[in-house]
Amino acid sequence: MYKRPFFWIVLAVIAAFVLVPGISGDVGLRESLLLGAVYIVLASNLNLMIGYTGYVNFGNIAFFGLGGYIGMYLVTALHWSVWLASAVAGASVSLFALLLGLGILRLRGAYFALATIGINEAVKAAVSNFSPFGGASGMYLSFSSFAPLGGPRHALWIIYFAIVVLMGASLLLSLAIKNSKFGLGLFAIREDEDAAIVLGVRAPWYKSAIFALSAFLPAMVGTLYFFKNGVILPEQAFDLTLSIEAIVMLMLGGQGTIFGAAFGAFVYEQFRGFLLVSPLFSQFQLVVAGILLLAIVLFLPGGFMGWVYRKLPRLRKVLE
Amino acid sequence: MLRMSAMAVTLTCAVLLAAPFAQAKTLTIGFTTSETGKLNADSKPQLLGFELWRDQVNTAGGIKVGSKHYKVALKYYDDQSSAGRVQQLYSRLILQDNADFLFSPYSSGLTATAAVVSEQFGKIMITTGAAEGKTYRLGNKHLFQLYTPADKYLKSALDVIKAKSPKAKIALIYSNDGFSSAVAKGALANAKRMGLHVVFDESYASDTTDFGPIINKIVASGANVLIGGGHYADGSTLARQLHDKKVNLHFISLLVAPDIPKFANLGEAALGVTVPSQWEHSVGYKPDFGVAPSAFTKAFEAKYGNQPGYHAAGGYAAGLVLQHAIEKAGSIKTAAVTKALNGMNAMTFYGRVHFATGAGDHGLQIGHDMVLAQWQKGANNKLVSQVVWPASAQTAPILYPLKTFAH
Amino acid sequence: MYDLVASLASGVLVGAIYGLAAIGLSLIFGVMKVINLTHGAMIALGMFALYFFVSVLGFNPYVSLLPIVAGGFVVGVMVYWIAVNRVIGSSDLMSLLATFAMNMIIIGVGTALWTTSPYNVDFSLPGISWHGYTIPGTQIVAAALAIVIAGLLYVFLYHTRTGKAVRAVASNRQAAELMGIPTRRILAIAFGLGIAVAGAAGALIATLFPFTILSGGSYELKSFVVTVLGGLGNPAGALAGGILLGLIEGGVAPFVDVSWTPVIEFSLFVLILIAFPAGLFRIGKNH
Amino acid sequence: MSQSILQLENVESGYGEVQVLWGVSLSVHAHYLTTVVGANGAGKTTTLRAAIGSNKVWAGRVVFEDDDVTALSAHDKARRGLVLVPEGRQLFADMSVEENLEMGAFSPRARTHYRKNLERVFGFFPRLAERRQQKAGTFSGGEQQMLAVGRGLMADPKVLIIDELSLGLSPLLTQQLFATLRELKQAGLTILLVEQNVHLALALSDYAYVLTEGRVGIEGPAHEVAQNPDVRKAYLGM
Amino acid sequence: MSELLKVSEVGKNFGGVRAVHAVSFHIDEGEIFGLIGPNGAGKTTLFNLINGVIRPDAGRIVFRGQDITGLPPYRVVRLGLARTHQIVKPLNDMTVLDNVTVGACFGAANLALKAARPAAREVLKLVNLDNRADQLAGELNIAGKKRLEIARAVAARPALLLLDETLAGLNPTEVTHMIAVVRRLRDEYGIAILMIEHLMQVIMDLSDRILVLNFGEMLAEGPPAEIANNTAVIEAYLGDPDLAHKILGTA
Repeated sequence: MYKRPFFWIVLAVIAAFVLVPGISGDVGLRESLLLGAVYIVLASNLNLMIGYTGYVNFGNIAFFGLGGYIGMYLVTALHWSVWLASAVAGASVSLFALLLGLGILRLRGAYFALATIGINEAVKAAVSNFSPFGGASGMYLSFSSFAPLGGPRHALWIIYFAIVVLMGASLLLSLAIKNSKFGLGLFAIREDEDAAIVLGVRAPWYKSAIFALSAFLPAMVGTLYFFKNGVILPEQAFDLTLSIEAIVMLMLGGQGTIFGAAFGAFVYEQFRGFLLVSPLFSQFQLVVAGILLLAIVLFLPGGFMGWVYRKLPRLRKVLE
Repeated sequence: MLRMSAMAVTLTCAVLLAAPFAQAKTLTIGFTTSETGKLNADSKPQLLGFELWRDQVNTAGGIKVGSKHYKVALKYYDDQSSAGRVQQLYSRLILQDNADFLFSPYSSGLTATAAVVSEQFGKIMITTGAAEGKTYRLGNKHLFQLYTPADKYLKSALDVIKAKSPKAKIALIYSNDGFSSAVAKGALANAKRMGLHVVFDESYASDTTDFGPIINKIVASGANVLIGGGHYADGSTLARQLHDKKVNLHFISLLVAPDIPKFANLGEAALGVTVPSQWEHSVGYKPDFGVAPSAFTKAFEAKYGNQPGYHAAGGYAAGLVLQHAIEKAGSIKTAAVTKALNGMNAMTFYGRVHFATGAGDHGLQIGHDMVLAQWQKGANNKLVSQVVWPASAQTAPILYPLKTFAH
Repeated sequence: MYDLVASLASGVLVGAIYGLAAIGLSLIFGVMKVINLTHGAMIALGMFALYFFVSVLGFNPYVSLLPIVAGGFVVGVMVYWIAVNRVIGSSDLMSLLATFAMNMIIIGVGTALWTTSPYNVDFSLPGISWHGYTIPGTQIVAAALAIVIAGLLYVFLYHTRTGKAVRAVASNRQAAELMGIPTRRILAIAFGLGIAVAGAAGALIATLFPFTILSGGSYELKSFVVTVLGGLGNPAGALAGGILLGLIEGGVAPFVDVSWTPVIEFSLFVLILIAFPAGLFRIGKNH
Repeated sequence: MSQSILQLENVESGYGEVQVLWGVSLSVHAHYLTTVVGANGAGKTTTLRAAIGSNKVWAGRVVFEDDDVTALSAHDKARRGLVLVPEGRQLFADMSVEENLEMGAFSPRARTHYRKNLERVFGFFPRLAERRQQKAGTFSGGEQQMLAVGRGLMADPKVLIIDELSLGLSPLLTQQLFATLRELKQAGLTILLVEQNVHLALALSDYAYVLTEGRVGIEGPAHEVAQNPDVRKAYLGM
Repeated sequence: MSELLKVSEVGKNFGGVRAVHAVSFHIDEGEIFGLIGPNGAGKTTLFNLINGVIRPDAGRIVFRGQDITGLPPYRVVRLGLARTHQIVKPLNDMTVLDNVTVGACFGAANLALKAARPAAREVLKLVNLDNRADQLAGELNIAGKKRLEIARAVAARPALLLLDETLAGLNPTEVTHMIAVVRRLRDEYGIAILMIEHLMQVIMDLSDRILVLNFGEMLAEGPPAEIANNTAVIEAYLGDPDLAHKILGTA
């Protein structure tokens, strides 16, 4: 993998995410980059489903939320370390996705998309009533939970670096899958599932496997993110709007491309952040974002990378 | 990357340039407010309260610290009713906008999220509209809660029931959200302690619009008083449907919703509904410092053209309490102001303010009491909100039991 | 026992409204295979339109339905030409995102205009009372009107030339074009109709409950459930699906905490989708 | 020779980026039955779709009744009387026989002759009259083809274009449909036909074009084409 | 020669319509077996039944001694039974090479990605597509896509290859080339072939035996010469040369 130029680009991005705020110590920049990194994780793992396999998962945020819940439970109720909690959350949500996938991945197109919306809502409603998870009032983290990481101030830096590492892991996972036999099978499913099956791709298993994989890192990041927030509540964890926004990020950058997913997520975060604090647009940020999205869908359906590839086809080999 | 670091440099320069001016004469208070999203209705009045206070302070020449006078500037962003960017925005308020003090967002969930940042930087945050007690039990040192904690919300309603019909069958129904369930949990414990009879206890999804099924269950339970509710949207819908479905109840007390003046738009459905309120414009508190309740109400009406509810008063009071503590400390240093706040036990237009100082619940409000307000018919049949409980704050006698429907 | 009967009765009445709300979604999906994510926003616009006609202009709420349906149709046709026409025939994702973008725009403008705080149309009618349970008159009229509107839509689709053309386009767009049917215009009409019905549903809901600009969202989710119960793209099934959903809500209420209702609803939704992708009311038909 | 009513002039067309037609020219004369034959993939269906407007014409012209109609949409052409009975029937499966026929007569021009045309269709296909209310999707292949032709006739076509009339039909049904086709021709209707059953098509046609690789290879009066040894060899395998 | 595929009494109905009924035949190793019949006779359905796209209502299919009735296609191809589609199914947004690599990776060959690429290039040479290897499959013309369809199936290293109207739509030069390819597949690679084809001359030349289907049922089976002279076949498949005159006579 290290032979591919893109591998080094990913490493450079990780280094920049670590070094720029790390050296300057700029917490504001860190917060903005952190959200960017979380979005990159969401978008690039969603890309495994939409861009690689051709299945539109509208409820992708359920993985993030469930991961957050499981992790926060392990930290607050069982006093596990946040790292172990995060790993266990990732693994258990992946397992959940695997089982779920064997059921709902029989559906195609709009039916699958609808089912994923339903699952997100069902999980959200169930968690709201599930008292070990605090039900509707969620779970609050005591400040003492930050103590093992050197207090809140220090902890937030460490969590940030950890999320950046998971961001890097997401990008490298995407790259590894793209250049593997597994990835080739997924692309075949995306292009024509029936043809892929006839060519020998064991589609039901492949789809479930990628569904489970695409759940792993978002669930891990979910734990870290809500740990950092100090609070987890159902409506924050299973926010359908964020789920759809993740698709928007992917479209913005160009589905199917790793760089596109990351670029779209980062730009979208910056853009929304800018609208939010800009006195001119703050009242109409939703409208402006909507118009932008509509323009992309109508006039630039390949997203940013689609446009780049058309203008500079040679970049296909570099920016994967 | 290059561009990003360039951006960072520019921002840093801007901050450095702006800093001396900010220090000279202006005190910046930062917070987020829900300009969009579902908390907007509850969050907006709070913002109006902040702004009224700011205007009054500045007109009066600012906050007096020793010999210096500080003008107040409010800096706020939209949190979209969601925690997603709250930490980013509070970091920005602290680091880029150089906020000296902070107010909380609306709601306990957002406040706890913001507190992780404010505590991290050791910034004082006066919370208003964040009633849940557990927010203040996380090991925080710089949070100060203005509201009576959630578990005491329905205490006055239970007092009324105990006094008027101790044998009443109580239905406790509440929105399945953090604040409302905390209120309900507290109420249930209180009712038990007081020997009252809760016959029905159930939550509903917070985005419920059709209360038909749960109302039928209330009827089936034989309950004759109802307490509970949630926020404005569900509470007003519940009140409307209780009326539409002609449920015969002696007494209704709902959280939050009936305190918003728009509640009167429900017309007949609003009549007789009570609300546990942090504050009512008609209360007769004699403040140790700052405006009197009537003066606040008059100023608010003059500026915004409608009566203030308790969210608005809470906003104003947050500013007032902060101002008082700064003036008393004679400093804007966190340690000094914290000390002043820790020592505060005073009556304001908003009621008593006294913060817990123990390690386990630092900043929890322990001095403030709720009142119970009721929508009644006033002159020319217009609905007005009257304080009906406790007797000391009463502006009108309570309507109890309510008019029954003929079936 | 009385409470179960009462719950089922209110369930049927509310269910008819759910059904009406879902018809618009189902019609649009049936004709052009687009899952219209502006649906919730359009329901909310219907609510605010009713508020405008009744509380501002002083119209009778039921009379207001006429201009609301007409206005909804115009808005729908406009949205079709702006956002949907270009993505017809491309992937599901494109139409989902195009309509979601429109949804963001409408909700954004709506929030700026009306904030997200609730509005109430103060209107009531004498109801029917029975053993302490009361069904408000507004609910009965709303359910009746929902069925009437659904019936009118049926008459339009099955007994008018344009309506049949809508069905022809739904059945086989290419063949319809070959028969001289201007299919794009028909698609725009169908979209307009879907929105008009959604608006009407919103208006009827506004006579029952207070609402905010975001209220449409939960009806949109319910509409998904209903369309899956009734068969995606099957408007007649949608009404039946709505009533079924209402019955489920009413039927489970006496036995479990109502806060569990959404869990039951959405789990059922997913299970039915997996077991019968064409919907419950399509079982036994050849498709 | 009668007047030419529809001409394709050097039409090029295809799908996506794949070109199928490389300059097809043909003309359809009034009251003639004109047949296009050729191997699968030679571009027969694409030729019809380009003529009708379902496929974009990349280059060349389509002229109908002396008007250049190249850029018109399919429904506009249908309204002018250029009507295609598509391959695979393409009925409105959820709609009744009568509704299918009614949709055939959607254009304002056809609507004025609705009654007359309906009687004519029922005259040709009495089975359709018997089953007016039945849903088209429940029909057998032969009945569906009858309905497809009937629906095309309801559009009151000036040129009726039929793609693969006998595809997948039994010899008996094929025979019946061709008999009807002959009656239509005798009634003066102008027909453009693509048909796999080359024997039958050529026997019935006035004029024939043989398409090879998106170009017109051979053309001429049908009986001459039928005798052309190249055609026999290439498409009849004998 | 040993028996490779045995189809016994296979049947399938679609909503009451008999698509395939009681079809039985067998194919020996290294054999080229022709399947002909009018459009709609059930030829493609029979292919779908054999490779598992559709589950038969009746009958049994045995391949290399193993019962494969109802096995999903990805298992069937792994056992060495590959197919092409009448309506080609290129993986449009992938390169030509990747398309064929999919075949090599997941078919009976089941190669690792590294080994699959050179194998795929070799197959591309066989069908004369090696100069298009890095082009997107969607950009090929019909003839190119047909060749790609075959290359993908061949890359799976099957023992039996089902070809569904591979020659349709090709020009005479391409047809000649394709015939050579099919011959080489049998002679050099030892792949048995079951082919649906409309070009009578070709199928008569290539096939060892021919099966004729009509309305889902077997009409005839035998060596080409026998089939060519079977009047029932001529009538059903080529159309009765006298039929036209009969019709003209009826008027």
